Amino acid sequence: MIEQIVFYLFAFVIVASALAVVTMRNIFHCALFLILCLFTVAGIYVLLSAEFLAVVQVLLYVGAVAILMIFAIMLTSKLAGREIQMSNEQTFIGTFLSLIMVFGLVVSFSRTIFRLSDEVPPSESTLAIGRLLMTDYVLPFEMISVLLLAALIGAIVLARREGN
Amino acid sequence: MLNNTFIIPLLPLFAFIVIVFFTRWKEKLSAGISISMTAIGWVLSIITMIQVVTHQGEHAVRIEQAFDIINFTGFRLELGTLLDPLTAVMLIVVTTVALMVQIYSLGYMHGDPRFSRYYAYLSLFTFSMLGLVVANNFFEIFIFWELVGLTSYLLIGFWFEKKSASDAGKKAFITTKVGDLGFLLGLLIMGMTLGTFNYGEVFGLVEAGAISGGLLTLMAIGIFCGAVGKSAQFPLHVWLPDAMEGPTPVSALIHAATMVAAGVFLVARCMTIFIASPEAAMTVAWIGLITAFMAASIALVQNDIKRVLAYSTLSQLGYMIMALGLAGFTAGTFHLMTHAFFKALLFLGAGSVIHAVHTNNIQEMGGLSSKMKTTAMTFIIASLSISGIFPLSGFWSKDEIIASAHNHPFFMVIALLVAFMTAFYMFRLCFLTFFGAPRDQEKYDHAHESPKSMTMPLVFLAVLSVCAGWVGIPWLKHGFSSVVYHGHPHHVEANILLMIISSLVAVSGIALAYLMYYKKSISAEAMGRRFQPIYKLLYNKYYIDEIYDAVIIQPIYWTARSLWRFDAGIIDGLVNLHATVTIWLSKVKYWIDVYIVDGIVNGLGLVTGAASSVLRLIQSGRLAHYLLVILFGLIVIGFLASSNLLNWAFLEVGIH
Amino acid sequence: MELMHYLTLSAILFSIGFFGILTRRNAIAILMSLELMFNAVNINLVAFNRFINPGEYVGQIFAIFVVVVAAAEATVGLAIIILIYRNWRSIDADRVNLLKW
Amino acid sequence: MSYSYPLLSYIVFMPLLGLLVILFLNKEKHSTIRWVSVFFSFVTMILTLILLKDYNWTTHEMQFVEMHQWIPALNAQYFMGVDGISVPMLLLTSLLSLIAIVISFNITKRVKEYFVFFLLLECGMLGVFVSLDFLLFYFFWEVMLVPMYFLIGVWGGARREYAAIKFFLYTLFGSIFMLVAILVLYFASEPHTLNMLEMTKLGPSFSHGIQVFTFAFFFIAFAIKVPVWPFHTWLPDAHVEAPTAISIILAAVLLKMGTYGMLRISWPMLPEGIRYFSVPIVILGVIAIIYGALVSMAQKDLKKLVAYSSVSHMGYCMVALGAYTSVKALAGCMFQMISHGLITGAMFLLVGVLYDRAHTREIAAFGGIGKKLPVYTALMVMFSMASLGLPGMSGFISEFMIFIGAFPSYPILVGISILGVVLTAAYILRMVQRVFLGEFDTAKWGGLTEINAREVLAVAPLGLLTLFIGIYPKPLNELMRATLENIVMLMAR
Repeated sequence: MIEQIVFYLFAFVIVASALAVVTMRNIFHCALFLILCLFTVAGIYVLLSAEFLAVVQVLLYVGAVAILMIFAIMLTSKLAGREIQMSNEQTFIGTFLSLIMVFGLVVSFSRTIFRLSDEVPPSESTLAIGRLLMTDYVLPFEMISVLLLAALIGAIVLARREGN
Repeated sequence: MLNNTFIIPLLPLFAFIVIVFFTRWKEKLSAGISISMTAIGWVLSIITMIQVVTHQGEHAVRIEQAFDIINFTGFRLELGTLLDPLTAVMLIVVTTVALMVQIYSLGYMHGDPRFSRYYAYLSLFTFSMLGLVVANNFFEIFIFWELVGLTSYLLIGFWFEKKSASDAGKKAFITTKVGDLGFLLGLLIMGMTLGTFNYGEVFGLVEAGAISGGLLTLMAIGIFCGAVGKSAQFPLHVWLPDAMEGPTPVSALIHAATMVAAGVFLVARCMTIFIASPEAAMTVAWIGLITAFMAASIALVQNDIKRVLAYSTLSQLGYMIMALGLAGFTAGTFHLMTHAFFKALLFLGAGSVIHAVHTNNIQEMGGLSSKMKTTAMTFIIASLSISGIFPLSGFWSKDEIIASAHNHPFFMVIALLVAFMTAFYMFRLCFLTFFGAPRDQEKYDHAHESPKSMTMPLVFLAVLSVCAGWVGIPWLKHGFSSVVYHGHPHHVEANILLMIISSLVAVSGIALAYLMYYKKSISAEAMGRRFQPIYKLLYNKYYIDEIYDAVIIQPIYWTARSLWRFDAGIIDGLVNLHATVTIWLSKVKYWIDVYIVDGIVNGLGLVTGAASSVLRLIQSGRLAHYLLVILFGLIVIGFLASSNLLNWAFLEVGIH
Repeated sequence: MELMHYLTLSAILFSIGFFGILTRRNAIAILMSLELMFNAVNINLVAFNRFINPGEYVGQIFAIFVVVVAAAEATVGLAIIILIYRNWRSIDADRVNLLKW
Repeated sequence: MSYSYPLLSYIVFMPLLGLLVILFLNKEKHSTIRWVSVFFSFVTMILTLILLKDYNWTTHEMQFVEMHQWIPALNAQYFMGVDGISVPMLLLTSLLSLIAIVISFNITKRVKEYFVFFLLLECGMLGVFVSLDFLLFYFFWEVMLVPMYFLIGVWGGARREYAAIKFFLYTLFGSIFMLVAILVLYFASEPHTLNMLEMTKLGPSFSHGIQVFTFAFFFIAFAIKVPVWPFHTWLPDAHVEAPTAISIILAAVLLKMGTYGMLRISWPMLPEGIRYFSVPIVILGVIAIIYGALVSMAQKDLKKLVAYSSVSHMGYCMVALGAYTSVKALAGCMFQMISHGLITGAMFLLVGVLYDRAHTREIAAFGGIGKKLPVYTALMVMFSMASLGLPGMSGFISEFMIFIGAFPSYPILVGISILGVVLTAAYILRMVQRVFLGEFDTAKWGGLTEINAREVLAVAPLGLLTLFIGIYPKPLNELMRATLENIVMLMAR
């Protein structure tokens, strides 16, 4: 029961803050709502007994990506409340199509029969995930790290000012 | 020493390496190293000789050592040493002359900018020559055979700024190489038929008749070709007179005493083969005779002191070769030894003269005996020796050679004639150089006796020129012939009559020279005019150089140039023609492509272009538009899928 | 809690993200929307993992990968945005129409 | 027989590793790039020395074998191994590559690309000598061509593009014949195989027609590489236009691939073919010897002279290969391949040294250089003498072995080819005389500088090996002996 309440609470916060992200006019506020949304998604992970992922979510998304965004905002817009036009002329059709998409997705989900399992998730997931990452998934894991390196170098190369 | 013969050649090699890599900046030290190494070799050679002579036993000494360098089933090449009396004699000859020449060169080459290099070359030569002498198989002797050729090339062209010197070096190398072709061919026949190069095995097989008839003759003549090239026998003699462009001590060492005698040595080594093949032996004798006569006749009229000596060398080598061809093994090797000493002395004396007057032309000398006493004395001793005057060493050896022709009257007559000519031209040389009035006063005034380092070797060699022959006096019980022999030791019978005849011939030759060039009672010019054609023929050395140039060298150059044009024009032309044709073909295809194939394609392209200029309006370039269309498409597909209008299997995954 | 709830939540979040991409002009905002969509996908993955095969963690591991890829994508994306800003003095995505033929 | 670690792969791909490292270097850092290249080719050489150390000299079996499936559909394998004829070639290749890299230090144009191509070339060359699978062999054979094309075409002399295209197309033309021959053998064998050793076993079972046909095709491919007269005209152009280091590699290694291919593939595999063609091959060899020597004599350009001397010298190899029944001749052929690699490599190196200083190669422009550059002259004269087959140098051993081996089979032809020795002496001595001897023109060449330490260091190993093999050829002889005796046996089937 508690779980359900918590879920709905979280779901509400997620949806509301997500809507705020895509509709607010001040980009800086958008970023703050994004952080809130990501935080709550971490809560959802806890509900799904994926504690490790929750921590990763907080560290990586909230801690890194969101901060990055804020930096980018500060570097690009002249901040201090100067408002630029945030939305384009597609608002109406976009809303319409998004709703159809939600509808379509939910319908197709509900029409699908999943092979649910009654197993209770093991309580200690972090250890198992760590082990799997180092054994079965070591190759993707390494590739991911190479990807990160590449992204890092790419970002530096792109953002570096020529000539100094 | 008998078991360590290999040390003797290695000593000068060591000197060569040390000079080239370490001491070439220090001239005196380089010379010192070179001389001391040769001196050690000389001492060791003498010790070896003593041991060989005092050796007790039924057969002569014969010690062989070797190791493999190539080894396949049934085929080996090896390097090694063979010590027998012949080797021992040659060791003595080579080291003695080399030592004298090296000491002499201290004075002669003094102040030359490439002094150290000169000694390095001399050491390398000494090494090669000693290696040639101690070799125990034909492959090895061939190696050293070529190496002495190389050092000869380097030393003839030592003053390479002079075009004539570098030309002479090249000529020497290539001419001897032609002879070596024959040698190589002989070796190939040997390898094919006998399968070995080892002296002992080869001679054993030859005696056993493993090879016979034409092949044997061919092999023998092939080997002899090597000797012809190296010993400058007719028709490959042309390089030796030119080789006099080298420093005079070099001429003494290489082109008089040792290297040119290598051919004689080789023939002596292969005595068994030549005995087995009488045809080859006869060829050898004839070649020797022709050379002896031809060279002596040319020497009569030459004016360059070194060239006279060079032709004299040719003639004497012809003598030795002839003796060997007539199976006079002991005679040939004996003369080789004595000749080495007195001819080296003659050259060194000539060098001393040239050193004093700075010219080679005997017509510009004269009366030098008063200024250069030692040189003149030793030179005359050597001349007497080569002329065959009793009791100098040349007398004994020349006598044996003439004696070896006792079965062939024609050979004997010509040999005596050559002896006459030898005496004549040697004393023509002596009289023109040392006696009479100076013909070039200025040069005469500057003339002076050479330094001690040059005269000492002269004296030493003069002693040898007198005494070396005494070991071969026929009345001796244990003379030369009882040590150096082929087959069984045979005691040379003293032929008193022959001795008297040859002495008379020699004396008459000297007397004629005396009359013509000292007393001038017979005018040389008048003689020259009277026999004008012969004189010209001799003076121009029978025109052999000119004939070779016209018949061999120019045609080769011509062939080379035309082949080069053929190569660049025809063969390469064909390749390029192929390329050109391909390019031309592709141009044709290009035309077809452009106007026919492409015409159709372009037509299609035009239509497409027109259509796309309309359709391109859709492209707004704005991401949002594109995404909208994507989403729209996605949704349509989703609906189609869910309404089963499309039955795509991948959408069914997970549905059961 | 049922799987369906989570799926619905993720569907909504995904659509919101997509809506953002469609309508926003600010490039940074577009990136933010993209992050929302990633999160929707992750919720989906983790939920399937939880309810279909809880013992295997496949979903969680891929979610981790997605997070990392998203981080990488954000880094590069932001770098590009800064570059664009430098060149155009603007990050209005609608003005960047180089794709136009 | 296999080895605890894949040494051959290490050897072949070590230059490739160096290539990768260089790719990451800044293209302005010339000296770093040079030294990295030196390092990797040096390591390659050390690895080949390790190979030599662990090589078993007593057997003809393949050693250090590596075999993996490569393209199962074709039954192609990643199959490498070495025997007594590939080990010397590997050593030669790795040594000459190192020397060529050292001598390339004076390249200043597009340094990075140069060394990248060079290392790729080295990888290809090494690969050819270890491959035991036709496809792999063909692959490496072609891999080599591309860098060679660029190396000649970009860094070459005045007519470099012509030379590069000529080389490329000519060799490619030959390769196509090889490919056809490989395919014929592939489809003739049952089960289809690309394994050279299997094919060698199967070889004699093919019909006479197939053997003769494929032999001829292989021969064209290899003959172009050697090059056998009359396929030789790419060689003077390529050698002359190529930069010094590439001339060295061309002469020392690439030409040997032709003869290596013959010894590895066509000879033992197709005994009927060699029996059928042996006389024409010897005739071609004799023509090459005499003709190459005569044409050399007419050359005015120093490098072209050396290039044509290569034609002449490789002619000896063909004479030897024609005398297939004699292990002496084949040993002579191997000796000649190695000694020609050492000697001609050094000759090109030295000509390049002179060209760097004088900016001309015209023989007539020089004279009396020996006075100004004694050390250079000594080296050049030494290698000239080696080239004309002076005893005590490796060239003599090889020529002697070839003559002694081939003479019993072809007395007249070998007799003619011996004339080549004199002609060689003639043109070499003419060159030496006109360049180094004679009057020295101080006004014109007073500024020439002596060969420097780096160049001496590069040429020294070649000189030492030439002398060593010339004086004591036994180690090399023992190294190849078992294999060559086996090849002769295979051909007698």
